[in-house]
Amino acid sequence: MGYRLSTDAMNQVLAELGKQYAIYAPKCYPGGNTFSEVDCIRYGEVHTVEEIETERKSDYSFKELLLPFSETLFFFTENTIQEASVIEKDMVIFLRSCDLHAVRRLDEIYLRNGLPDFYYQRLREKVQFVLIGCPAAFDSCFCVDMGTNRSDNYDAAFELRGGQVYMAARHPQWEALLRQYGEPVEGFAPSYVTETPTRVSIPADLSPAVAKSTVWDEYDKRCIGCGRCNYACPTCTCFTMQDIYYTDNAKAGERRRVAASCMVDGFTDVAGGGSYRKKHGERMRFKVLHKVYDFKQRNGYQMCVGCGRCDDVCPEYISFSAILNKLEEAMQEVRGDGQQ
Amino acid sequence: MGYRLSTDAMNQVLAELGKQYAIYAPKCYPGGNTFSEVDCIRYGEVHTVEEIETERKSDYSFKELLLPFSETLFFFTENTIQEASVIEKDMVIFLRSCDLHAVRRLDEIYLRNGLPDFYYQRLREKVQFVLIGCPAAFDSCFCVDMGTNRSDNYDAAFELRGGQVYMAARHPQWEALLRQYGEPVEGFAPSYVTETPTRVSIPADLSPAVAKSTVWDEYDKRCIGCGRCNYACPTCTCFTMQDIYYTDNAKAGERRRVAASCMVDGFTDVAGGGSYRKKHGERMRFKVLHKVYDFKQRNGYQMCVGCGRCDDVCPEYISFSAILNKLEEAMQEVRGDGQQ
Amino acid sequence: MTVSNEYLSHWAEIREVIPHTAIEYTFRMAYQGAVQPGQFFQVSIPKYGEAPISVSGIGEGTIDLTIRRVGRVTNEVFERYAGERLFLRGPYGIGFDVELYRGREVVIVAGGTGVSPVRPVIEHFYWHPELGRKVSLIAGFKSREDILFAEDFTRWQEQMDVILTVDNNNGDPDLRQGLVTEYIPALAIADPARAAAIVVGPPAMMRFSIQALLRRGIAEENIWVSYERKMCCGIGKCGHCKIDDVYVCLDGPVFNYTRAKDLAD
Amino acid sequence: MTVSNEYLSHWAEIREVIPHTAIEYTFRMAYQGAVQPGQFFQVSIPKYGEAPISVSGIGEGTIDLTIRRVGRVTNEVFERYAGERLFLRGPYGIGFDVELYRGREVVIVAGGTGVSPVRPVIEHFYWHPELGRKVSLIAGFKSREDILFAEDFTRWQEQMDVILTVDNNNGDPDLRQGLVTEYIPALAIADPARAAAIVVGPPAMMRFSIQALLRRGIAEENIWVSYERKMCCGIGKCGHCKIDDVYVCLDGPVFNYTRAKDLAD
Amino acid sequence: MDINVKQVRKNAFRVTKTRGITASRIRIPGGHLDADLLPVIQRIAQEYGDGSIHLTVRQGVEIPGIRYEDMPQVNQLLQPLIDRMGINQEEPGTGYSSAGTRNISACIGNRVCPYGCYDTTAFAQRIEKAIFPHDLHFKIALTGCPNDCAKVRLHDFGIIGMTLPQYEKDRCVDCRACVKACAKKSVDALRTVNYKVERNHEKCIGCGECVINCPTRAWTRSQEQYYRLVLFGRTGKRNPRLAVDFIKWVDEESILKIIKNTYAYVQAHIDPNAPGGKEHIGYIVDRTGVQEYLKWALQDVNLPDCAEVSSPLYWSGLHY
Amino acid sequence: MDINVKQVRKNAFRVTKTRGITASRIRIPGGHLDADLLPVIQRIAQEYGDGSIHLTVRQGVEIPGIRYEDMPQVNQLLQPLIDRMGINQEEPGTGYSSAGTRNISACIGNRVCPYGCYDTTAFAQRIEKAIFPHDLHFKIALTGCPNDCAKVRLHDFGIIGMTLPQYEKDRCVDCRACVKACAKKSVDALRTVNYKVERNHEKCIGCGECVINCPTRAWTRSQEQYYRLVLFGRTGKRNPRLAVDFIKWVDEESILKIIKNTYAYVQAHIDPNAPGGKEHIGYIVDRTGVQEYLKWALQDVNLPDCAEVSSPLYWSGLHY
Repeated sequence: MGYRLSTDAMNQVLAELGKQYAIYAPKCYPGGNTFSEVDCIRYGEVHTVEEIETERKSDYSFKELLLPFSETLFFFTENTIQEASVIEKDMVIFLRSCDLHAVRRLDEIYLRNGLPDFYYQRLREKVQFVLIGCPAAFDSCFCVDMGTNRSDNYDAAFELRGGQVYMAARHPQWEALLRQYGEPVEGFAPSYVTETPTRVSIPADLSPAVAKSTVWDEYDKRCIGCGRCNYACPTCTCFTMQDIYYTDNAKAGERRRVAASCMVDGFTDVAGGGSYRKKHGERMRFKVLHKVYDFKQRNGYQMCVGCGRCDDVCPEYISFSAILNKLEEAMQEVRGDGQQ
Repeated sequence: MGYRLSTDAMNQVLAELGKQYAIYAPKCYPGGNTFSEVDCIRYGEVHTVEEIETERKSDYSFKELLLPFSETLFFFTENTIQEASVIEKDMVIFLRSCDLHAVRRLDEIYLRNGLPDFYYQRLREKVQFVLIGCPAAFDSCFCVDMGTNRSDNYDAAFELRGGQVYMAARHPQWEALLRQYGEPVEGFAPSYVTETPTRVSIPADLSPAVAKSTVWDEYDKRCIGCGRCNYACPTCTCFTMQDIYYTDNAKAGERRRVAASCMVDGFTDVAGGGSYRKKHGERMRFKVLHKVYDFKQRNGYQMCVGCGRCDDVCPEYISFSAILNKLEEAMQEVRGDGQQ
Repeated sequence: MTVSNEYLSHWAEIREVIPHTAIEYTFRMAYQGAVQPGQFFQVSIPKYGEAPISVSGIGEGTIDLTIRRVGRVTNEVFERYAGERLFLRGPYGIGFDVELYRGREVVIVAGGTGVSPVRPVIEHFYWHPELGRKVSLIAGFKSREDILFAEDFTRWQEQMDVILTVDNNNGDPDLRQGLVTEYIPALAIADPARAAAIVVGPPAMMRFSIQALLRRGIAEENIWVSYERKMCCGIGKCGHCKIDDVYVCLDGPVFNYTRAKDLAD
Repeated sequence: MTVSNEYLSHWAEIREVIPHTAIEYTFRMAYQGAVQPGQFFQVSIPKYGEAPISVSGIGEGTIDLTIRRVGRVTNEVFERYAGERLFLRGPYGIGFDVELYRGREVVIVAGGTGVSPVRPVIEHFYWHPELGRKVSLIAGFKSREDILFAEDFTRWQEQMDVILTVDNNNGDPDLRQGLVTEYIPALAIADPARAAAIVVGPPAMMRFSIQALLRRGIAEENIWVSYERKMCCGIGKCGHCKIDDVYVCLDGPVFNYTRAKDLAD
Repeated sequence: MDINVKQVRKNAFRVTKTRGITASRIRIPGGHLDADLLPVIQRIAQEYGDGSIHLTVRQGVEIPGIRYEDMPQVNQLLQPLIDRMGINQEEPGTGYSSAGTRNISACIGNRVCPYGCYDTTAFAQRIEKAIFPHDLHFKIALTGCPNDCAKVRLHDFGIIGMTLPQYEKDRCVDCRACVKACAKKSVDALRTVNYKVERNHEKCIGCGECVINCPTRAWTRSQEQYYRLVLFGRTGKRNPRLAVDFIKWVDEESILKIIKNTYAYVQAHIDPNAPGGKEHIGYIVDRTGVQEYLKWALQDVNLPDCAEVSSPLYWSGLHY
Repeated sequence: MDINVKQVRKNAFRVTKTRGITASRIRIPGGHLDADLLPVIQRIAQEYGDGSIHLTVRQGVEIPGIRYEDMPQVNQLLQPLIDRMGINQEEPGTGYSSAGTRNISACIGNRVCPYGCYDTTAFAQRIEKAIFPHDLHFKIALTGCPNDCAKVRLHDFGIIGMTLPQYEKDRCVDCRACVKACAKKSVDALRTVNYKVERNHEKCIGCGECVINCPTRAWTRSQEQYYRLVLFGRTGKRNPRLAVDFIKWVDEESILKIIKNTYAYVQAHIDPNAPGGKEHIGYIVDRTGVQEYLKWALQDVNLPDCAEVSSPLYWSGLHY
């Protein structure tokens, strides 16, 4: 059953929810982006509908709520280890379909690939997801081609239509709240994108052999190895451990993990100075195949959810989707098709 | 009788004349003006017709040939005085009607106003004048209103018409030369200007009382007292004496006179630090009345010949002719006419 | 559902510190539990960090961890002495299954610190010669000063074909000179088709050694390699060890060459 | 036609140097020829320059030139002593015609160096009292130290009404105090309508003195002034002395006030 | 031709090297204008000028080849430029009311440039509004960031945009992009301590390289826009010199007030006999002493707490 | 959107702060252009940009608000500007072939300004022809006289016009206008000796004030046009500094050759890892030493006899 609420009513719902939950949604940080007076859209705690940014795509994904950029794992004193504690409240996360699909990828790695991750899991269990209806794709989106344009496994759905809030809830307590503050609407279903300005097609016969293609060479020069694509990606989950002792008292310290990027120098460093994938083109190849080949080999479905954030965030205007569309030709090249 | 000569033929005439005379005419000094790559037209020795600038008005007049900007009068040694010698050759000066009228003013002062001037006179006696026919006035000319547009007291007349030289000579030897190199032309008379773009009218009742007018105040601010108007004027003849001993040997030295300007600081300095006409407006009044009143009072005709050089040369774009045209109003002011 | 926190390490006592070179020591740690040769532990000192270290020896109630002093953690480890403690978690990954080599000729080619992960395999056959057929060991180091487990080599030579080579032996009769690959062609291998080979070392050394072994007729499926990566988690999360669709920490570090050959860094 | 070179000067011997103040000396020059009081000579020292100097005394075969040391030429003149020579040309201009004052009351008002040109007039009536009627002299100087012809004043007082005033007399009973104009109103003039007046000095002093004299009933046509200008030529060429349509060197320096009053600098 | 050249100059026409010919100098504060104004410029150039234009080093437009007689017509035509650029004017249709205070220069700033820390053109326009028309020969220039593409250090007032980098430790992943960028491209004011970054505030010039290079928004810009105000740089014949730092981390309001105060100071102290009425402020300060200048400049200025005022101020440069 | 930003930049488009939006940077060597080209700029701004333009501090025109997709069309439209301005180009219709070497700046020079000692725009265009296109980040500016309105002392090459005053003693009337002007407005290089003027050639900066103020043409300009060449001034974050004097009384040919030589020097010595391929020449000279630079710079340069080469060269400026 769907409900229609005024924004005021919705804010009351949010207030009610706020008693139990910390509510996170894409939010505008005015002037918070790289360049002067450019807003950044990223996840933050919200208390009102107005704070939820629905017009613009978030530059960074919800990912950082489950896998913070920097997360303390343990506190150390001289002889003791103290596990960092988890946030007290439960969490509601507003996200679009692509991101909801990304949650599955995070779960895949953090709950299933090898042993489950303690820190992820204890957070993950606290989270409810509210799907933000997505009536139209942004320029760089290609969710339809990645099959992530539609999601049903939400705890609630949310959409702003003509200044009014439409909600649907699967969570029984929430349903009650909506009934209280809104009026029922027949047949509400969150919008989803059915076509995207950006299209991608991934060759059916894509194989690791594509590594030998010259298609990657371009990125030796173009890519600066900054890692923005990874940090913005809702499915990139690599991290690096850091141990420190505190400046104020070296007897105490902590172990953290921070987000890592396979594009950034140092990612593959091994003891003694060796490293792999020194060239940026190699890193690009590694990342691309991870997103549209390796993960699928391992887990049966594509990792990339087609949100396009990597395209949007790249300071060098390297387009991931454009690379995907070059793979066919690259495969031809390594297969020895085409001109020769 | 007039003659027509090709420029080649005329150059031969000039070559012939050159045996006896140093020939001076307005000449283009490329880049020789105040500002970069601006030509200066001034008097210099010429050997060909082509060197004679007939298209543009000379910035400085012929005056400096008779009254050099700087002229040594005597050389001194320890005990002797040696009069500076005069140039050996005779002199031919090409000039327009206004300037030929100016010669009369120079003569008035240097030959008649008080005792004759030895240096001027000895030069003056060597000079023959060639009138340059003047078919059209320049922008700032007002010779017609000053009655100086036409001259008959030339030794020869010269005009370029359609690439050919037209000459008439009163000097018998020259007549012979022209007959030799040119062909006779009936009825040649040098052109003269009959109207000028600039007009002036000087009040008939102009009197020194005009000094009290406020018309001069404007020039306190506008005039910078640089003296260009005087130095360029063909009728300004003031000078200052300078005695020096040579740097190389103080036992020898010279007495010079250099052109002076009633607009420049120091002109009226007296012993002990006093001076008159400190304000530039006062100097302007002095100069203007000198040119169009005082001289006439003394000599019966106007000093100013209306060549307009003072206007052309003023860096502050002060127009002498514009001042003349303000005199009527200035007289009204001091008479108490008009508004009050 | 509450899961255990795999990132929690446990104190382990240093039983013995065995220096090899100025910057390479073996720490013999008290340890109870099953360990496979080629597996690794995450060794840490709180506030200094954690590093993946291969097991270089498996004893009774001990494991050996041969550590090279190359960074913050290992610097700090080198400040520890017998009787002190290190933090360990693991073992992680898939190691060498010595059962696969039972009764076969085994050629082991190791370079530098690559000797560490294969040492338990060698030891296994050294102490259980009855389980193997013949072990040939080619080990390469930069120089005499870099040789690890020098006494072990002396001991192993009693039973095995051991070729110990350095870049320049400076006339030392105990050492060969040159790359390990140079000694593969002359290696006495009775039945190459059934022989097993283990190759561990720097990437280029591994690549050329495998080529040489293949040329000797050793089958791809009889070659095993071990990959070195700097895992942070050891449990398939941190991503540092991923190669293609493989997580070295989960699917390796030891791979059969049929799998490894397609892996592209 | 060849004209003589009027710019040529002639050597004249310095007969006597009479210092007045530190910077004002009178040079008594050998000179033969007619000179009028108020005329001037062009005095020069070759290589140093030429300057117009009024005649301040006319003697037998001599003229006096009172020179103030103010510049290049006069500095150099001050280096000359009796027996040495200066260059002279002149006399130039129109001076005071003493015949015009014959038998009349004459009021002479002079300020500073303005005393020089009138001195020959005073001397004329001093030595020929029979030619005049009464001479009243008001002379003003800045201070006692600036007084020129001090001894002359003492002498003149014998015969004439002499008022010698300085800006501040500091209690000196021989001197008056204040501007010369202050003493004009009280001047004893028997027949102002026929009296003649001569005014020489700085422009402001002349202007106010003339106003005072006119108020005393002296007629414009009975007032004469002398103008100071720095002539370069002395012969109506150089233009420095021109005022309106008048050349001071030719038409002055001495002007009747009826002419002078309209001249505007 | 009787032309009051002082009025010509004051009216923003130039006395050129060519007799009778002037040039019109169009003010474009901050250098930004709407392209639909270009035909106005073109028309003046083609109807009254020689058909060419010069983009000036102060980002105005100079239209050469105009006859002095045509100044009134040109002034009429200039009106849309004056109106649309919001130039204060004494009387419509009479052109510019002054020319002493020069066009306010600015790099393209944060409207376009990734390095720009503020809207240079808007600030330029605001200053223009506050000070123009004025006959005093002031040169003011704004640059978006410490790269100083506008070369403000050779102006009387150089305004250099700064951002006070905000560091969200929890977003920092120790990629060191900021540390490397700061060392390579800026002043090496960042150090990694315990995998996080420490900024040396004294060294920091507020260029924003850390923000620009940060891949996670651990570094962001301050909401407040700050400036470095540098004083009395100049070119010229005698003593070209760089402006000296006056206030670091100063705000817009204070800058405006200081500029206005400086006008008052110069009016009170300028040599009345300076050639062309121009005396560079630097020489006036030499005469009055820096302390006297500072007394005037800082009158009623409320600096933000973070502002750092340099003292004493010394200029050097070349001496001829 | 897949954009090779290196190519974008090389093609004289800018990577702006706004995602997806570029800006076209039009070269106008010497800042002078025919007004009939303005509609070309207007059309680009209105059809492909945001309708505004920015006159840059280097006297180019920047057209903001262009979509990257529209670069080819904009390049087509730019062609008349490229052709008429005589910009060297690799292929017609493809826009600018390089952007590293910046637009050559120049004050309005002697086409208009009374102080200008030469045609700055023409010399700028000549340099442009000789060096463009080039990817090296060179900034060259020309100013007509030592007033340095173009502020060339913050450029790599600053070219300052000079005239060698010619004195015709016999025209001098000792009015002292030159002496006063030189003392008041320039470097006090003139003295009156025996009523004539003596010029201190060592002090003289060739500004021409003596000529400009001479009422009799006793002082005139030399037929030869001379320059002061100053080197390696810069703005920037780390060490803004004034250019130092390199050669006084140098000629046009030598300057051209020295500039070209400097390109060769930089190509031979630039740090291949410099961020964005940009390393200011000054830092390269710091590394190689000035002598090495001079060896390259003066190779095959035939200086006029009167040229005065400064040595050694020291830069200072501010250090952050």
